[in-house]
Amino acid sequence: MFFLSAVILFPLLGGLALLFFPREQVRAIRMTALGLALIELLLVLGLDLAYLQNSVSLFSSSFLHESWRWFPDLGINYSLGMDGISLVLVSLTALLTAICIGASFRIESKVKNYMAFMLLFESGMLGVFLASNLFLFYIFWEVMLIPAYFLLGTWGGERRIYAAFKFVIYTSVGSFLMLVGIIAIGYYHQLAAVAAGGTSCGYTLELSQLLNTSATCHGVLDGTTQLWLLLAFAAAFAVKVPLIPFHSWLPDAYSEAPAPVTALLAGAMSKTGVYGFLRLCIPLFPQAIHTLAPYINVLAVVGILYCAVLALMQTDLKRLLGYSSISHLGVIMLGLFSFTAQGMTGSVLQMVNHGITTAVLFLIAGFLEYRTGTRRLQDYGGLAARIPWLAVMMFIAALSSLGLPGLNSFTGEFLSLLGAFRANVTLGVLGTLVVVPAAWYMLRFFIGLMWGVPATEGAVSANLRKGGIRDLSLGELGVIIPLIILIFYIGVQPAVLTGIIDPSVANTMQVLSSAFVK
Amino acid sequence: MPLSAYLIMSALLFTIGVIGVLIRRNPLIIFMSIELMLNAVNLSFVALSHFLDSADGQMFVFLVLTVAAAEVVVGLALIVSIYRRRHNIDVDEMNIMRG
Amino acid sequence: MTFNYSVSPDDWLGIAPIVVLVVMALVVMLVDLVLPHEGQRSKHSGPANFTVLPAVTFLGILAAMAAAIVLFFVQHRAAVFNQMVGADNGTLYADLLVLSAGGLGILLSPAYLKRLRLVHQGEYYALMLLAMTGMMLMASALSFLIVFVGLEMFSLALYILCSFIEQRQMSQESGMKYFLLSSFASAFLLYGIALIYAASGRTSFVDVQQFVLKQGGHAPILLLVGLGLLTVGFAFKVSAVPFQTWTPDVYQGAPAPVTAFMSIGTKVAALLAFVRVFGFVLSSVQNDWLPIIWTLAVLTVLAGNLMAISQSNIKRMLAYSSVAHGGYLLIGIVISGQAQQNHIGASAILFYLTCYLFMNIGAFGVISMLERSDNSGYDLADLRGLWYRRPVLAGMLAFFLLALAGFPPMAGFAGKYYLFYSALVGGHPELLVIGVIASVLGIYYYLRFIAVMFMEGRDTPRVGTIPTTSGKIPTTPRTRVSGSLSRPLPSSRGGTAVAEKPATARVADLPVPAAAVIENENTHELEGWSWLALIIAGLGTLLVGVILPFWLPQLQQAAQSLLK
Amino acid sequence: MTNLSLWVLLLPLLGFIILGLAGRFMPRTAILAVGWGACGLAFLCAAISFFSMLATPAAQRTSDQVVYHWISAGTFSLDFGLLLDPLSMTMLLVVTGVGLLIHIYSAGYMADDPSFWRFFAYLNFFIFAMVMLVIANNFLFLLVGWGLVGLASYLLIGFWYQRRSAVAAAQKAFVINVIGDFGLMLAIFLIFQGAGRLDYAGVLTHTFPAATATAIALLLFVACAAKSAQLPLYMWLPDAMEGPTPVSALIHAATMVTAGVYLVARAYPLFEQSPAALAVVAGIGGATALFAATIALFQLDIKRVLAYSTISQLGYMFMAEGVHNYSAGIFHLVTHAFFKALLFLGAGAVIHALAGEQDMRKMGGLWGRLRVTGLTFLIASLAISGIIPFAGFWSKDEILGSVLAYGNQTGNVWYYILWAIGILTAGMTAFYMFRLFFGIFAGDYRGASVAVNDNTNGDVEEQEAAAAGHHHAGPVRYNSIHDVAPVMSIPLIILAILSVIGGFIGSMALFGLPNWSPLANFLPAAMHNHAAEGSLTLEWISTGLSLLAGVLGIGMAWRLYGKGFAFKQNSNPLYQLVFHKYYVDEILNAVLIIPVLALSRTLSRYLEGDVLDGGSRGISTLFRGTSTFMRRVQTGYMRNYALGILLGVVVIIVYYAVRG
Repeated sequence: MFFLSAVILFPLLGGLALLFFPREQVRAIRMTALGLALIELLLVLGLDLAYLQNSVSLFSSSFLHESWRWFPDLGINYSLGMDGISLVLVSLTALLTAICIGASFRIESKVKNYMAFMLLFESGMLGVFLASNLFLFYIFWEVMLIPAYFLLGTWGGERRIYAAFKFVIYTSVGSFLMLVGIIAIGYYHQLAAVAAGGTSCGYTLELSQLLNTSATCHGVLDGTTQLWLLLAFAAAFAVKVPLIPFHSWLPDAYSEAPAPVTALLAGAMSKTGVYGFLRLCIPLFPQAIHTLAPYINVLAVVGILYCAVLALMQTDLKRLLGYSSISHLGVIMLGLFSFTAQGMTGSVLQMVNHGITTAVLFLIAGFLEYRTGTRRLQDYGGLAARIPWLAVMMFIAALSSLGLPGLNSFTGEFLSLLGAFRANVTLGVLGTLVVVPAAWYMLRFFIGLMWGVPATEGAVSANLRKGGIRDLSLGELGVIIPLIILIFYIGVQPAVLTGIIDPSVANTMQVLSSAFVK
Repeated sequence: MPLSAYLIMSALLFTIGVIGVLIRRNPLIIFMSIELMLNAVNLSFVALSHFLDSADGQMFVFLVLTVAAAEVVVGLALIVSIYRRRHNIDVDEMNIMRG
Repeated sequence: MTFNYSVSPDDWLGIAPIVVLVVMALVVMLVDLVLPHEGQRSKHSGPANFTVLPAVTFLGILAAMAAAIVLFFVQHRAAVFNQMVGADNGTLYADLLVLSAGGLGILLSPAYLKRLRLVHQGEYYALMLLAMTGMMLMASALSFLIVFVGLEMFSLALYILCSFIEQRQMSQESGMKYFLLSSFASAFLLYGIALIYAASGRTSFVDVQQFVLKQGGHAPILLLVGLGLLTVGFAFKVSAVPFQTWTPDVYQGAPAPVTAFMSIGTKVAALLAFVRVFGFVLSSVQNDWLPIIWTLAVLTVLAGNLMAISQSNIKRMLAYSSVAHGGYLLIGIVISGQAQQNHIGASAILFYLTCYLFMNIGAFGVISMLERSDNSGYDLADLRGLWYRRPVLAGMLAFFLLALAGFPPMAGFAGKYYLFYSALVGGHPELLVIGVIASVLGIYYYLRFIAVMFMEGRDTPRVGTIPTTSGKIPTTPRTRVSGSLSRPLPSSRGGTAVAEKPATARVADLPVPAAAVIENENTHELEGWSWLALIIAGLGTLLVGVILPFWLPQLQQAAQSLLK
Repeated sequence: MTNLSLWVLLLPLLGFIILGLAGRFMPRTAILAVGWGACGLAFLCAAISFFSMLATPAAQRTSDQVVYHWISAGTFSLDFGLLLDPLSMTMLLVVTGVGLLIHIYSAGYMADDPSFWRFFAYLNFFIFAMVMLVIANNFLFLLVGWGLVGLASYLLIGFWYQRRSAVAAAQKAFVINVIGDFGLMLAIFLIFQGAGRLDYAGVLTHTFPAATATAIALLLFVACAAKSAQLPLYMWLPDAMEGPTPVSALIHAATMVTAGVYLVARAYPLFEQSPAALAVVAGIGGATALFAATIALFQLDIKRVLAYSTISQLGYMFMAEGVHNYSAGIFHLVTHAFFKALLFLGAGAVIHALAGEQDMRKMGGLWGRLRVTGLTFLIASLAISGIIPFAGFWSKDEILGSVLAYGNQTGNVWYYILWAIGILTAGMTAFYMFRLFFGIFAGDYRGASVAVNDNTNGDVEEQEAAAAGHHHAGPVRYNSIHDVAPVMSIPLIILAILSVIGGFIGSMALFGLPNWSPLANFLPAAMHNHAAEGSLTLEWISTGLSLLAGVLGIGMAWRLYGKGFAFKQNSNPLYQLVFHKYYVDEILNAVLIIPVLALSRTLSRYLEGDVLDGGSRGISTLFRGTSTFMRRVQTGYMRNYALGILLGVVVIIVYYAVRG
């Protein structure tokens, strides 16, 4: 009965407990944090098993569904639920958090708070993926923001404060608009339900009721209302994903945050935006989403190509990866808004893949920055001979990122683009075109760092002269290897994930089509 | 005299009080102007009480008088305290805090 | 002219909390006399006063709270003293709010008073209790008479409390400004009452309501002008724009615990009267007053948030933020005028006040622990890297600021949520949108202070801990005080992004942290009180935010009783 | 049989994994054991499968085996399966067979390289990828193989990753190949949209609407053009010569670049549905054949000559497929694999012997020192020049014959022109091959004495190369040149034998043996019975002319270079144009690369920096400015405050007065 709550609250409570450690026990704090994250990962694995044992849908009352009355008058309940889509994203989050905490052992200042914030961040994201009440969803949505703000602003690079501010303001504008939408949707749903004859229908924020899955109180919003509400919701998600032109916070945030945090931001947090579109926008506003989808698709395609082109000439490691991340998220959005089974399944699959791949890339960028103290591409070069293992890991991740067939990203990207192509040939073709610049900039990135001859001046050569740059340590390998294994495994055996995702996507599509028929 | 005469008188007094507050720089005078405003209202109350045949207005007057007395105490104490510290009680000098 | 006056025990029961407070105020003054005094001049309080007096005061508040809580369960009349004083659940709820604010303010006081070497302990605590009495009286008023009495009662107490630090010019200036402007505004209020009296011939709310109901939805001009002047009086206390001007100056100059207390208490008192008058007495003519209140609310929300952006002094920033929060509360008034939905607006106000109480007092509480005797120590530059010096305090402040900014799951979000919900249900979706947009501005300035505390000065050494062990501190108290007083006023006004002063300059300026440390040392044994207050405020902020839902039904009923 | 085919796939992968993870710590013999073993066993498995396939009746030779379920999404469901039919069998034999020989050869060629293990790991990986490409039973895994061979090619071109030119070439190769992947992906999308499935069995029997079929076929051909270096996507292949020579032999001559030919043959039912697309295939093939041959005429780098020759020969293959004679294309693929691999390995032997020298101007007279190499190189040159009875003659003859017959059948003059191009190209091929042969082996050794103004390799690159410990260690004295070790010469000899006899698996109809055509009979009949059947006379005309062209080309080369190669500057603009490869790289750079990069820089600076970031800053400045302005109201003067209050009062009262 408390399984989902346990999954969400464990990191939170663990993080709070961590605050009571003596400040000097840095090692103990780190190990405890890692231990907590690993236990959480085990919990989530348990959840995976439980789900696979008895496949449930979002609102089916099973032990993977919780609902506690909180304030029924305002439609506020503590409701958690899950389906395959949530499951894979929860698993991704738990995995990445554990990995990123493991990768954060180099953080020296305020270790305790850092770890606590990481765990709190995890709680927030898990909550977003599991909440099935809009109020609760919003709470977790914001709970996610605060630790990200602190992690970015406190432990980040030189321009961290500017980056953190920009991040928070952009996100807040979006999420406050979503708050308007949330408050309003319950009200308008109530009005619609009352108009439809349900005199005793109250204000509700329960997702199951808003989706009219319950027996009573069916309220179908009219097109205009849907559109306005959708825009309010979409504002929050579009910033989080981000869709261009709402992405301006991302390059700053990603490049300034400490690498493990960036990995988590890019790997897991950006997925909450897409998840919001998938879980809320599409089923709640089926008509309006059809109106809006073409625009979103165009934004996605423009973003895909625009950011790919931008990534070509970036001089900052993490900025380059940031733009590449936006570009890839465009593919995810394109797949999602194709409203085809392939596109949507591919989109969810690609969320997982993108999470894994981006995390590896950012972590490796962090390892390099730690070794050399610079993020400028020009300073690097010819490192493959010095740090072969790091080069190999980075190469694998780069290949995955550019969508090499046989690795994980290819599976999701292929399905997404297939769906997009089926929905709209032009957009599909333009979206698919991204593979060319993607290959170009990723190879430029890899080659610029690892191949060629070492730069003769700059921080890297100084480090090389001073005592060399070390290859991956065992700890770093331990952090990276699980993700690398997943890169291969998902590439070879994506059915493991699609088998989970596909039925849930089918449910969403059913909601979409049935509502549209009405 | 009709009620309106009292009320107009009261309004005039009140306005004089307001202007006094606005244009004087000495807190004592400002304070006196405020007292004038209060008493202008008192005039209205008394007149109204009489013409409406209601005791409420008179009760008000008593209370306002009491309050005004209390305000005098507090206000003078404040002014004295400020004078002790600055040897100057000009309200236009009191703008350390602004913005 | 007939005049009936009869008092029964029931009447006294109805105002039991007020009675308790008044008695306790007298007791406190008596105890102050009895307690031993130090030195030649009797006004110097002895050490015992620092604990005994607040303890007595706090006990008094607890007793009043107990009385209020008991009244919830004991059968009593909803309106006592000839329908002049309300004793309904809504009023009791407001009483509890005032008492909580006062109680937290009292808890914050001992350490502060000791640090600032304020000696008039008995007066301070007695005045706090009397201010609370006035606030409760105004909140429970069912007649314009009581409104005025209550208002003047707490105002008088607050004038003195604001200027309580006699050696500090800012404090005196604060008291003076408050005194003059507040008296000025009360004169308008009084005149408004007189005009309403002139129009309706009544001063009791019920009677005036009856009169207004007969007007057929459109009030006579005399009443309207009276209404306008009344609005001014209330708006002044709520610090609505353009009547907010006094707020930042008074909040900045007043002692931090007083600021903490008055920022809530005044609002509770004024808003309760406000909502009673507008949501209840005048709701049938809401078309007349709605545009004014609507404009006030929108102006206040926008201007309050906007003006807070460029503040570099956290006390002033919080003052402007409290202006903005006052604006949110005015949204509640707008809604309360809506027929059928009055109780929603009123309950939104009550709930918002509850939320605001804990987080605002928490924030001012932290400041009260940072404030130095020359009224500095809370500037952007002083807060720089606070997390690295006093992590818990910085964490608390960040927590309260985040709550004020409206981040869930803290109280600020719950309050805003319910308020905005009410705005929508009450037929004012535009207020929902405006309020939300203004909140984004709020995020900007709250987070700016957090950024300064947490994200700047990462590399500065922990100055706070070094001087305590080094023993380089001057020893006589006199030099300490004057030493910190002679420090030039912080002038980092017009700050751009975040604190623009380089960290090194601040660190090199050693006397400042040293002074801060001494003050901390002196008051160490009393800081427990402050910490207790902060913990209560923190827990309150969190719990109110999380348990919002369980509470609201009762609150709505209470709000309904408020308007009956 | 099918289990064995899985092993053909898995053994090289296993070899790659072992070498990749542990190769660094393994002795050379162990590396060779794994590397050779993986490829050899794969070849063995392929050979056994081949013989067991021969033993089964022709109708049952196709085996389609599902290995596992790969993915499912809605109606899209795909299994990974192995398709073993005569076509993939032929490819498997070529890939693993030639691959094995090159593995063996590489042991000698790469003996001195510090990254010996890495090389074999990559080679094994390539074999795995290529086997995946040819053995997959659906288009998606074809794409997987397609991408992975591209990766292998990238890794092997950039094997000496410290050389800037190698790195650039690798990147170029990969990116252009990705353009091909792009085409293939789109083709797959269209196929799925039309057929609802991706496995060959389903797709190739499905009839698409004409427009869709054309689109699919053309998109597939985009992929083919990129992978097989056809116009306009050929630019990467000459640059790919930066890789070690065995790599050029294996990937960029014998196997990977022929993937396009394989794909067209594999998807021939789709191409059959679209005559237009086939015409494009033939046209591009012919154009590429001629175009590349002209460039090859004047190249100085021996590997680049071979590279352009490869492009040209691939053009022939597409020409054959363009006239429906898929099996002729495959036939030329096989024979080309033999003699072109041989040519590259021979060139590699020369380069090895000369310590990394690739410039023809610094060679000459090596016949005396490199007897085995010279002899095998001569055989290969004769084979590629189409001299009877070497392998190239038979396959090229069949192609030209089909083109002429097709032209005759359709009466379309373009096919006659195509045929003429083929004949012309054959002559040019013979010319440049023997120019190359004479340049290397005839005349006097020019290496130690001549200081040639080198315009292909700059000094900087040589320094970089020195850092890599390989490539061009300086001129070698003639007397110290030795022929290669047996480990390298044995593969040469085997390939030479194959180049001699390899042609006999083709059709002998010309010589009165109408039933002798082992390869064509082995491949499905549908792959060549769409081809036009020309009369024997036509065949003879074509054969005679192509033979004549070949002999003429050799004769011209003998006249010009028989006494040794001498480089002369020539200011003829046409010569300059061809010599500089039609300036294609420069044009591409100026038209595409530089503008895109400039666009990126501009967008990054102005749109990202000024507009978006600047906009955010601007809004924040705006609010701060407003705030600062509004603060001025707060003067600190009590009387101003009172005035403010009064103003509020007046406004409210006026409002009520006006309203009331």
